[in-house]
Amino acid sequence: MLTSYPILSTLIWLPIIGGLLVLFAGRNNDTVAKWLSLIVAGLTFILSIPLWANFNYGTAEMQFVEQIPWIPMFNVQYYLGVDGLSMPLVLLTTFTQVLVIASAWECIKERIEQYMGAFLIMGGIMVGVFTALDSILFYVFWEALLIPMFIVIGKWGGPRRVYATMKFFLYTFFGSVFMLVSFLYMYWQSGSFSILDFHELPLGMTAQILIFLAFLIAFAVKIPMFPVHTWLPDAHVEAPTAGSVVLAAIMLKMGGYGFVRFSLPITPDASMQLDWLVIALSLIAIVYIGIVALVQSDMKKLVAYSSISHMGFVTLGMFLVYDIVASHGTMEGAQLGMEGAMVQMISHGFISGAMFLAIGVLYDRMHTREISAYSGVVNKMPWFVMFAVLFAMANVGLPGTSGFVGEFMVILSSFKANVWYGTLAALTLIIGAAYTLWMVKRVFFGPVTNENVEGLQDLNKREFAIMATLAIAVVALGVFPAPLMEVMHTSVENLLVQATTTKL
Amino acid sequence: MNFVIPSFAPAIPEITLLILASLILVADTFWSKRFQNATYYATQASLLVAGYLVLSSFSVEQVFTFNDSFVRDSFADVLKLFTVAISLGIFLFAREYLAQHRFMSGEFFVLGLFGVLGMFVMISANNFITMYLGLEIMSLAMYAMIALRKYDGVAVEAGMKYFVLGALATGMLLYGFSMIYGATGTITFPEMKAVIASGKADGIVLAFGVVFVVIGLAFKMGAVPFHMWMPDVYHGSPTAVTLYLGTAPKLAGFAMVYRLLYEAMPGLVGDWQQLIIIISILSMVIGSIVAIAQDNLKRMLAYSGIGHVGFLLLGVIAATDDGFSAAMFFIIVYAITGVAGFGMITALSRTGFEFDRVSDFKGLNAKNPWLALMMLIVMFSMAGIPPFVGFWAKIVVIEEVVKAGFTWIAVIAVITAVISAFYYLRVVKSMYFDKSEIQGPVEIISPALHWGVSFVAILLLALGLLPGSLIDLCYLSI
Amino acid sequence: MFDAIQAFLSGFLYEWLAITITLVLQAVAVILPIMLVVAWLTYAERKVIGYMQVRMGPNRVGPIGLLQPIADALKLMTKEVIFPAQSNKYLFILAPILAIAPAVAAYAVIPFSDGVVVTDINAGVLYVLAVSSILVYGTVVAGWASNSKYAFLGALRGSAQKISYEIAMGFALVTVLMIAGTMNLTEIVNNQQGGILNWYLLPLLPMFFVYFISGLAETNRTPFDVIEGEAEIVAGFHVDYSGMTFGVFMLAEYAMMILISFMASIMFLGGWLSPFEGIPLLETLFSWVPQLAWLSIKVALLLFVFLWLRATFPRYRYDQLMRLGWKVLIPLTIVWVFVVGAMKYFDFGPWFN
Amino acid sequence: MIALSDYLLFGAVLFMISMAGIFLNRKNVIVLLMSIELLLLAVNTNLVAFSHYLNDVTGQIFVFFILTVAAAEAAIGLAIIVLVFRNRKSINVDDLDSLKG
Amino acid sequence: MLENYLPVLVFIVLGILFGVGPILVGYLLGPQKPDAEKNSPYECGFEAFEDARMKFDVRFYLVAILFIIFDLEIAFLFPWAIVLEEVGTFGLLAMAAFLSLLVIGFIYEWKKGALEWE
Repeated sequence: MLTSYPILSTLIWLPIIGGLLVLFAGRNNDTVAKWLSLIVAGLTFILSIPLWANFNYGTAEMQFVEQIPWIPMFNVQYYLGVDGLSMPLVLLTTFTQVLVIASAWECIKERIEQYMGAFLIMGGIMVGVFTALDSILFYVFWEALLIPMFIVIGKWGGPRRVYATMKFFLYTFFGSVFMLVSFLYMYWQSGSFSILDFHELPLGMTAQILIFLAFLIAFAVKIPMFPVHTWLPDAHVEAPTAGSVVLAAIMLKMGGYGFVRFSLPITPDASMQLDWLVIALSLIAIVYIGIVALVQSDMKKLVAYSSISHMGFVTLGMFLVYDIVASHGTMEGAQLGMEGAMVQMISHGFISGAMFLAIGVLYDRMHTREISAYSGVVNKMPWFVMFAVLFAMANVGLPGTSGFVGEFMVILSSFKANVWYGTLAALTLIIGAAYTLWMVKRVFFGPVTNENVEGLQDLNKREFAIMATLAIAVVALGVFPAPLMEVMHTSVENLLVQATTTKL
Repeated sequence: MNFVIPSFAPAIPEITLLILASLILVADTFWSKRFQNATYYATQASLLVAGYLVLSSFSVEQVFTFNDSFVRDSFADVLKLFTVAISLGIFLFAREYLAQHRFMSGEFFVLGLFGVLGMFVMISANNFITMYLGLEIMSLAMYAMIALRKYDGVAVEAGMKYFVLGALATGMLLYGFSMIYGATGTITFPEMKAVIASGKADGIVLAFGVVFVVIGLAFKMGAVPFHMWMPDVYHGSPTAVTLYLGTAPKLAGFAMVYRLLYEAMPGLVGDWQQLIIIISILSMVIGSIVAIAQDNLKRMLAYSGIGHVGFLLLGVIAATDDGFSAAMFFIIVYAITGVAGFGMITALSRTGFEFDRVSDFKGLNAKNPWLALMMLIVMFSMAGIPPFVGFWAKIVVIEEVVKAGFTWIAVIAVITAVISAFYYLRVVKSMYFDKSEIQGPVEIISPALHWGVSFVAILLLALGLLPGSLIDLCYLSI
Repeated sequence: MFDAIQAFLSGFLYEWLAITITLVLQAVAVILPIMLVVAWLTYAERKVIGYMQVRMGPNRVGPIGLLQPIADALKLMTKEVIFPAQSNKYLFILAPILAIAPAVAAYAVIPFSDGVVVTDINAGVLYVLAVSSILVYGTVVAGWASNSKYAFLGALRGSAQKISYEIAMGFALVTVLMIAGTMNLTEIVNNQQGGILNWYLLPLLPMFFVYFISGLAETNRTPFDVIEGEAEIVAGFHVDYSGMTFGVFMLAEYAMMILISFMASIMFLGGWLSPFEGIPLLETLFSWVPQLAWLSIKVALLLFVFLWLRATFPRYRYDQLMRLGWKVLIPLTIVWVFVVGAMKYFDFGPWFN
Repeated sequence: MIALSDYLLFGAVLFMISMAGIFLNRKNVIVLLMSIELLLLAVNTNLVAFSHYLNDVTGQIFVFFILTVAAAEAAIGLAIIVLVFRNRKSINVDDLDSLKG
Repeated sequence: MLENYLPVLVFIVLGILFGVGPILVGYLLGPQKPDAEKNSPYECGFEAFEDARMKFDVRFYLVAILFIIFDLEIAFLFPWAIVLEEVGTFGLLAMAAFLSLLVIGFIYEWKKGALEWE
């Protein structure tokens, strides 16, 4: 059954309009602002479920397509649709929204209506990013997202928030403009801004390489990859909890999504030519950033670095395909890597979100994120620690949690490509375990040495509900990842074909 | 000699505007004592009349009159309509400012009206003389407007600077005109085009002429390296005048560029394109970098204006119909954004307090979140961040320059766009993240202004979401 | 006559030299009489005003004082020429020259009777107007060069006054040109042929007065002589001039008076035309009178009015003077331009055909 | 007969002088005004010369317009200079520096 | 045509000579005994207080500015008046429009008091 309403548009515009509504309705009334936001976010999530329910697994074609002319003069269209690659990300977004709104319930005191409104608007825009099939539309959503995020970090963030938010904004903006130029270049070549038309567009090698590099800058900043990652720890540390959650859980995925939607299909030959670059940067991220995470004293920063490290898996998994095809002549292993990368994106969305929420819970009570300020939290907050440890394990990649699935698939695949890749990637299991568990040990266990910790209250009902939901998601994905992979399967196959078919 | 009485019909809006402005000038001296706002309302009414006349005789084909010195086409009509619309906004904002700052004088409006007349003439010019006359009608009105506040030393100094450099620019332009006239033997644009195409004109003289014309244009538009006057003049002028300077004349300036470079000298693309490329790149770079160091918002917006001129010229570089259409769209959007930006400063300034420093905006969100939101829209639109219309403005000109094969210029353009985003963000930062240094609530002067500012800012958003028809309009009119 | 001289000279001289010498002779033939008139105009002025004020006027030097101007000239020549210490020497000398040179040069185009004119250029009116405008520089430069407050104030007032009235004068001339359709002075006169009614005096009567009043102001004559108002600013712009430098200013003033009278006669009073033209009896009766005589009579009459006004009118205050110029004369002339335009449109009277 | 190029050269010299006047002059604003007039004269020279050699009257008409407008411009310029003087008690170009930075 | 102007040149030269000549004569004939008192600028017998190039009423500027404008209008009227016959009714009307604008400016000046001296 196809839905009778334009489901994707609804998912985009409902939160945006709702957010504007919250801005006005909740001006002097926090309660209205909170509940209205929650209702909007919840409704959005509920409305997004049919996306999964009605999804056609058997095709790599775009589904739920909406297509109307937007700027006829330039052939820009309001063109939406999802396939197996983007649909899970849409769901992840709508799902996270609810948690984010709920998490801000009590900890934001100042101008809560703006805060809630900003997050709702962000939610709509992020759905837009994942569903846009017109490159200009995609770019509009991509950039528009910066505005609310800029405000959220700058206004409700920590002490160095202005620096962090400026850095965040300018880095991302800087990266994306090159993408815009390549869109314009391709429009000139093809006469269309449709991403699907770009997939078919034949391009010369030089053009491909330049476009690939432009995309690389844009997505590498967003994901973020090694040399351009420095905005992320700053932004994460200074952002309010919900901001960090959105950043880590969804915005980073936009970079990964960009690679599979743009780089690989549009510039397959350049990707093949330059895959060593991405792989090298990914491995550096996995190993080096993991080590950096080890020495962090701030919990949020630690999780931020761990995010970078984990996102390294995503890019690694995506670009292994060429080595595998080169050495084995088959795409089986490549499929594994690619799907692993996709799963890793979803699962990291849950896990990092959960980690940041957990840190947020502590921060709300203690107003510090220094690891050294905590000890023996388990004694005062047993429920909380139970969830937190679960998430930490997932972050490490313990079997049975979602973190395991993605990482395992990518590592397997990388062994297939090159033993050294595999070895280096596998190292992360050790490093990740080291920094995560060390933090767990120092924060949650041990004796209570601090009188502030002494006064900690365990989770209230709201927090419990959030944590529990996430825990279920993490475990469910860990033990039963098949539905997710089924959704992706056809699309990933199609993607691999596109990525390995030369355009020259 | 026999005189053929020309057809006045195409110039009816200009003629009407001239008559009305003259009448208001005289009437103002009679009624200004008793009815303070009479001139204001009369001015707005005149603009509406002029707008109606343009609209009611909207012309899709080229009509020439006055011995081919005046042309009426859809390009002219569209630009005129926007000139009128933008001027309406300018005067709306300016009135409150003038009242607050105690220099409510009918001259401001009358001069403004004459300036609009000059813009109309420029837009419709079809030969050098008409172009020159229009330019001067506009410029002279503006010189006077800047120095209108007689006892304000800074404003007068700004007027002086603008006058000297404006006159210099005009001189350069004229020098170029004389060369081109000498080489082609005509001052009428279509004939000039034909003569140049026939290859009969002396190439060296023409090249000289083109160089001077481009320099003159660059001066008038405030493009680097002829931009020195812009920050000083924008800064020194009373904000209401800055509002005027920074918006509507840009449309006319663009019309001048179009008529001169494209309608008259398309055959010399090779000569002027290189110059424009250099000017454009320099403008974008200087405009974006130097603005960072400015604390005065008007100064900052002046540099931003310089940068925007650089972007505008991207469309000119393309030297195609589409390129100029893109530039036209860009400049219309810029003018609207300018009205919103300067209008915001105008709206917030009070007696004895200009509200034109970036630091004055600190904590605006805490005091008046609605206005802060509006200003945020304006700033992001100027920065070219979607979904605001400024983004489309930038993207169309960049698209045209890419199409023309200058992808590397597009890359420079987007990098400067990123740099310039920094200083727009500074304003947003001040409003949202900083604590106010000024005690007391932010008063907006009147509901009319409040709604005016809101209308323009929301227009930026609305056009950003649905830019299609405006883009179509611009592309169909050239 | 001059053609004969030229022909004679070119017999043994270079062509250009012959032409130049002839021209110089012509010029001298024009300028010398004018200068003599100037000299005795000063005498006449004192006599006329004297009689109007019931006193004798000069009567010692020569019979009834007729040689007085010569005595005056000799006196001025033997006086010391003082250069004030703080003055700008070059400008100080330049000022009187700037005053006299245009007053003399303007006579190059004045026709004294039909065909008797040094050069009959077709932009005669324009030339006279242009040259006489230079006069104002004499005033300004004199006031500036003296570096004295009185002189400076006098110069400022003088220049403001002159340029103000020059506008009215210009407009008045325009109305003449509108009827005449030419700027050639000879043609202007010839266009007035056909009796006194054909003179431009009638349709342009107000303009005649405007022109004459402006002429008074241009030459700083009473009642518009605030520029040298001795009660306030002593002798105005030439307070620091003495001896012959002062004398040159005087020469210039009187030469200008005569020029104004010539122009007014030519443009409004039919120049050398007889007033009895077209009147059956009188025309023949006076046909023996040479054209030059008619013109001279007209000029003399106007000059007499100059003197008469001086004797009868008190001096205007400066604000009154400016008001008269800007608020009466200029509006009047503008209106009259419209009136003449209308006359032209309706081919009114004998003046338009 | 004077060649066209001589006129143009003359115009160019006038142009250069006026440029020098504008950019080198640091003392007096009035000189700026005069330089601008000179610039327009250079233009007029060019136009009249071209007009003569092209046997086309348009150039001279143009000159008429330029002269008129130049006068209006000078009027406004003078007015502004008067205002500057009243506010600053000086018309020194270097004193016009309150608008820096 | 241009030779018509040669006499004009001669007259100008003569005019200048008429200025220079008498001054020269006066200079030669008159005594030369300058002294400080005699050479001081006339100041009603007092010492000069200050520089004579003083500030003066701004109205003089105003007059100058107005003069520029009006004189130019006249410059336009001259050629027009000469060819009135040829330009016909259209020429008349065009100039009427032109003058009307001038009149409007004039009324404005008047009402604004630019023509008031006191």
